Amino acid sequence: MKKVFIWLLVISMIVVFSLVGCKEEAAAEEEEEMAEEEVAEEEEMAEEEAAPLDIPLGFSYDPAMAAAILADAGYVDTDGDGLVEAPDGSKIELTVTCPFGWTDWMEAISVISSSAMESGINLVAETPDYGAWNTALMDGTFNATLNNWASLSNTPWTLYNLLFRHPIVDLMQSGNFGRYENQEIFDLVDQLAATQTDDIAGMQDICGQIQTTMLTEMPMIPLWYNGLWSQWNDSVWSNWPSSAEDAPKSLPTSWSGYWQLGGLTTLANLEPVEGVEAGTGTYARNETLYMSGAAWGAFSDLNPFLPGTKANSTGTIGLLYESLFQYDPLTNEMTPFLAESGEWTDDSTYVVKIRDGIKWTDGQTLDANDVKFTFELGQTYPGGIWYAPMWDYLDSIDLVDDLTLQFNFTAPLYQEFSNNLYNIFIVPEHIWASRTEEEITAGINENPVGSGAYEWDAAGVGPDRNVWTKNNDWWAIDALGMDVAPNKIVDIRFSSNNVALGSILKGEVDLSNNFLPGVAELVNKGYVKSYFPEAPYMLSANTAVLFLNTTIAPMNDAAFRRALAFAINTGDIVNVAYANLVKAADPSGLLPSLSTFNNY
Amino acid sequence: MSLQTKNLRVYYQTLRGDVKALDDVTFNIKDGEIMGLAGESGCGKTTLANSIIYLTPPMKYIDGSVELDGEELPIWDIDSMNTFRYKKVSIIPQYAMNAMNPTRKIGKMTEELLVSKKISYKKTKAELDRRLDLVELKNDILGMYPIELSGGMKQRMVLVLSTLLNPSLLIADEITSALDVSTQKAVAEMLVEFRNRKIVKSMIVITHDISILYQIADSILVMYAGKLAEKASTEVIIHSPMHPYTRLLISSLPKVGVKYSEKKLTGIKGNTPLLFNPPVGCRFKDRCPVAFDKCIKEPPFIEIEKGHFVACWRECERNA
Amino acid sequence: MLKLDKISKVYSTGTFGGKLLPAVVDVSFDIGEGEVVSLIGESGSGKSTIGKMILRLITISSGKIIFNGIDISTFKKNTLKSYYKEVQGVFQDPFSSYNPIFKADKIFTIIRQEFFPKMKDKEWEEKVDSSLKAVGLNPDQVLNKFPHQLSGGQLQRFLIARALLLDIKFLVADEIISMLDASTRVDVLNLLAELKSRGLSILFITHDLSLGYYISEKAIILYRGSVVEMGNTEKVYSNSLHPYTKMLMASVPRLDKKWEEVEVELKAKQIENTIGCVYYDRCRVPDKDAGCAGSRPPLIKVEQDHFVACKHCMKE
Amino acid sequence: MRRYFGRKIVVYLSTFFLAVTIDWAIPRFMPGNPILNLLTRVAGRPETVQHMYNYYSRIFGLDIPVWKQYINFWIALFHGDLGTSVLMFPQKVTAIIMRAVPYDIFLLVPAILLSFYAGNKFGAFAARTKWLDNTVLPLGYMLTATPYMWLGILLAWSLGIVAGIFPIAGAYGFNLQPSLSWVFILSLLEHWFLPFVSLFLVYFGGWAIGMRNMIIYELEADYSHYLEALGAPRSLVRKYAYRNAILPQITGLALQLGVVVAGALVTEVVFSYPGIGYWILQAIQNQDYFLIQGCFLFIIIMVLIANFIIDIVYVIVDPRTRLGMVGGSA
Repeated sequence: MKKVFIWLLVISMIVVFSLVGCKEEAAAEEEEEMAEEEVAEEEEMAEEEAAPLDIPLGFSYDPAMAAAILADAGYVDTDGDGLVEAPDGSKIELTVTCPFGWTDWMEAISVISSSAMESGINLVAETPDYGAWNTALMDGTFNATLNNWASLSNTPWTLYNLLFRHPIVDLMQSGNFGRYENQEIFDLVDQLAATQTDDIAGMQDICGQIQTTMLTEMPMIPLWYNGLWSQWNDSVWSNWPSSAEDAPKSLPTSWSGYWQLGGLTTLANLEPVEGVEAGTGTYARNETLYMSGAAWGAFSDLNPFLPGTKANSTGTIGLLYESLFQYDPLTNEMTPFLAESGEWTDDSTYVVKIRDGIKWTDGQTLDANDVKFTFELGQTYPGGIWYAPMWDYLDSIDLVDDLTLQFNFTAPLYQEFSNNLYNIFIVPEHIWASRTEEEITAGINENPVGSGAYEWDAAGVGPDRNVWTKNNDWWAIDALGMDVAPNKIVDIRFSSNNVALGSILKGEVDLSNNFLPGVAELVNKGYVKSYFPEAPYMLSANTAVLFLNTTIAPMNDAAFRRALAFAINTGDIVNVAYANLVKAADPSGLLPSLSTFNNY
Repeated sequence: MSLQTKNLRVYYQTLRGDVKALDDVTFNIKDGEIMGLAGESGCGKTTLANSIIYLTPPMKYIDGSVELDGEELPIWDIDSMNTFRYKKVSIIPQYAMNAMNPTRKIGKMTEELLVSKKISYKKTKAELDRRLDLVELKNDILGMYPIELSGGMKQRMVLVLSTLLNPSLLIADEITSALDVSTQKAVAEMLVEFRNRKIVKSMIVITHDISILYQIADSILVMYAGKLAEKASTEVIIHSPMHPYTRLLISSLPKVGVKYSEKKLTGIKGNTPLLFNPPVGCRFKDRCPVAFDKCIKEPPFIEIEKGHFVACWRECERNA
Repeated sequence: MLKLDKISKVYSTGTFGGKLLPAVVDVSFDIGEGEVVSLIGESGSGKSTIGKMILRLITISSGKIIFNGIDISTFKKNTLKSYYKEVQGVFQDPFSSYNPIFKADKIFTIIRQEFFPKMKDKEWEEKVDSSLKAVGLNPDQVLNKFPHQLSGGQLQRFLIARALLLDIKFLVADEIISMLDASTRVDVLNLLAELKSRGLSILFITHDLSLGYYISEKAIILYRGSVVEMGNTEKVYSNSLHPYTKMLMASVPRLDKKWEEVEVELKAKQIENTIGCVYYDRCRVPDKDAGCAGSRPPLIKVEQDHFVACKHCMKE
Repeated sequence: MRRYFGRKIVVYLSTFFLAVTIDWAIPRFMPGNPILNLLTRVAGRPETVQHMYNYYSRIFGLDIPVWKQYINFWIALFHGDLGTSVLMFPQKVTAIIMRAVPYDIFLLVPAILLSFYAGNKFGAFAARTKWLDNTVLPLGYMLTATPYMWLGILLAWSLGIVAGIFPIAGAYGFNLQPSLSWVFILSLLEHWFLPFVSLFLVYFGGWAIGMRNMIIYELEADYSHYLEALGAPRSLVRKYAYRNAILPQITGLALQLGVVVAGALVTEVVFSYPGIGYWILQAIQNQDYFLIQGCFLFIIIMVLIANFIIDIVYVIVDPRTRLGMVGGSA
């Protein structure tokens, strides 16, 4: 009996609980029905007053959310082909592009395409030739395309200036390819540019506003960070820096001219391995650093004023010519280099003091005149010098004394100026002053005279290599105690990453900034060393952004763009397309080094 | 007796079996004789010519012998024949127009040919010039390439070249058929001239054009289907042939002055037999207007009158 | 029925056609119904070129060819087809007319497809058989064979048989029997003669004078593209006037008489005289003069049906 | 003879004119814009970009009507100026080509000549050696059918990576400066070897097969039979046959020259050998009008010159052409 009672009790309790559950579900259903009715009613009355869908600002891969946004905005599949049509019933046919042959990007856009398709967005991957792609990018004839041109920077302004570059012109050539037009955000970017770089709170505030608008409007979608890889073989050179150890901390990279970002410190810290023989080659093996991955194309010039990244990748910038400041992406700090100090004496005056005793390789002294000359080239030749726009807000440069300059601004864009402080490379006035505009903006600059740690070795240059010889009179040896160890640097351009890999494994190459396939395996087995001992084995150096052409339907609709952001499977891009050698980007697009300004 | 062939048998090897192109051929050529060799295409004329000088596969020596100036020619042995070729027996081939290396100057080629036969070109040069003169060629022809020559000139040059070593026997295979009448006449007459000057001792002139033979040959040998039909002096063959085939052949030739409307000529009925499996007995019997039961047996090639050989039972009987 | 009116053919040679090579110069003659005309000349005399122009295998540089009153150059697709139904050619080298990978009968099949698409198989076979027999071939022996399995003579007769399949009115026979054996030559000649008696006109192109005499009413002697003598066959043969014709006649190997001791001037390789008499360089007429070298003598009528292009050879 | 060559030269000049015109036109019809490529990533303000665009268009001479560009192109060409490379900006195209050409010559001339010589000799030899004909000839067919790329990769992989005997990229060691020292020359040869072998093998197969077939044909020719009938020794008959068979091979060489050069281009890409081929690939990838143009112009000139040389050689060795050109026999 007792048993029967207990059973009855249990059963009745189950019944009661299940009834309660039903009731709750029913209530929910009722609510939903009511909500739908309400929506219907409200839609009848006034569309804009529809109950707002709760979309998180910090987007992530969420197909359900994508579907909800699409449905909410009227993008529904009316013909049953699994793809949504625009609210007006027209078919949606969009393409996402990247240049043919960029294999990692080709895989990435195929992930983008397939995940968008899953969410019902007809987005087809296409891979035109580089030239066609580049032209479409600049003249705005693309639908959606990848771009990652913003480089490592000390300020968030650099990225946002790229994303929201304005005004919109026919040729959008270095940013805002999607032609997103929003005066409010343009103003914010201008405001950010005019904010002092030490006004962190102010910058955070503006960045927050920019990010809110950006994530609500979603004119472009930050997807992942590409990296600076640095791997080495320590059979000839030792004492490489590593993120895992406390000191020395500097990124051993040469890539795209980032010698200034840590490469030089690395060179100064290197120590030759005992017992390595000089060998029979022209360059003594035990005094030479062989490196690859700085650049792909052949060496062509030594001119720091040429458009594009040519001079960066040759070593012209960093090894030969130097800037006033150095920027360290590991610490996000700017340190004086050619400059001894630099400070804003008031809102529109900046005073720089140049180090004493810096000599050009021809024996002449590097002084304030050279700096003034270099900056003023932008004023003299506004057509061909990339930093000419600075003179829109720079009024004049006064020489205080031989080593001191005063920059007099009208309405300074502090952020841009701070970028320029480590991106403008000082050239000797006594050599360049006599050159014509064309020689400066389109000349090779043979037999260069620089101030840097190395001199160009004209005899060693070949189509697949560039050779640098140590400058024993380099000023930083005394001034900063930076005595670079290798007597020679042979900068090799391999035709493929695989060849680079083979060479570093054999010890023919000491330092490689190439993307090495299977690097995880190689590092784990100890075949190569990496600055970052674990995935993604790189410093996030730029953001791959999916630009959406906001001038064409349906991508002129913010809701559609947001839906797309939720539809893209970033995880697959990182895991599948890149085998975990990249990192998913933060929704703000800012690099991890600028996470201070990240609100979402 | 310059040339003597006895029971010569040479077959062609083909996938379908042996073609009895030359069957039991026995004849003589006297010193200084120009023997015309006539017959329809496929009768074995060219096979006979090649057998005597250049017997190569798919031709196959079966049996019989060939004697030249009393010496037996090892015709079955390509290599040992080399000592006889050119020096003792020579040929102006059917393809004389293309016989010279197109990329060598004629003189150079002649020199190389002579040197390869271990004969001094320098010593021969004077004679060569004389011969060229004989055939009305200027000796600067030696500095020319074959393509620079007209057909008749090539023909004459090959005539000179082939006879340069004064061969005992010259075989001239259809050398006039591709020439214009005027050149034909000149070349034919040159052949006779060569014999007359004893440059060559005797000659076999192969042609399907009997009227040419009538002009230049001393005797004519008529072949039919791989066998000899009749041999006699030219006059006899043309004016009083005995073998029915010869008769039909000659009467079928159109002559200037004969018009269809006035005198219709007739050809020989039927076709030449295929030689894979030649007819038993007289090979001509199926086409012969006078064939009779005896023709089922093979007629012997016998001398009916002095110097007149015929292979025909009718003639045998008549003369018996 | 066919009239050639001053036809000429000029070939341009060299990379840019910088050089002009006259192959036929102002040739005029006509051929009536059921008439056989022999066109006699050495190699390079232009006789085949004339045949090809009649068959429209090559274009005419100047002049006209009139067939039954119509300029043949005006024929287009359909009219051309009916022209070919009446006018056919057979050529010297039989081998080049065949594709070695197809059976020889293929040439008949093409005719059937082109001209008799509706004929029944049986009827067609009979037609082929009879035309093969007409050219002296045994259908059982020659049908279903590849070209290499047939002799040159057989292939040549095959081609004539093909022409006979059509109801032709005009045949261009270009050296068709020079590759045939003597015994079969006369059969083919007789065949042509028979066809002629049935009303077929034939342009008989040959270098063999005896053959020309045998079947033709009219003979045309061609030298370097020009007619040097033409007319009634007997007149041309028995009363040859032009030195070239005379030389040819003397060179013909005959069975009834031996060659005379005539000095044969071998054909010149390089032609020096290009404006005067075509035969000037080879001519041995004692009174040849500057006039002969300076201008081309016209064809002059010397008697009824007999024309000569030589002012020194007029009948005495 | 003079007329023949006069006419030939006219043909060559017009071919040159046409080829160069096409060469000029094709990159211009490629989608894309080289100036935009050059200005990629310039961190200027949008409003200044048009300015820079115009500036560099002017520097490259692309700011004028196309017909004027075309005329300027020819004018510059006659001054030996092929313009400035975009990819290698601001280097002159001629300078780039002049640096690359020695490598091409170093690679191509021995590969072509040696393969031509060896292939023909071998083909002639194989034609009369039954076992060779049956074994090595199929190999020859395989070789000619092999894509240059494939053979190159195979060689690089087997001898370069697996066996590690030969370097697989570059023209000389990375530890060397060009100099007249044994170390450098050895390194040069070491780097040259694999690209050379991969070209040599493919060409070799082609010539061997061609020669084998030609010589069989020539040995069956009438003049060969005539010589044999006159009892000439085999050596003479073969000598003649070889001499005549080589003629179509020379024509083949002339016809194939373009293909041969294309093969070298592929090989250079595979082995990162810094000849013209390497630059063409780079130039096309970067849409460098001027470099593409210059490289192809160079190839056009080389192919035409080589053809002309072959023409002359042919005229010297084959009397038939020599007579054909004076309007020879009927």
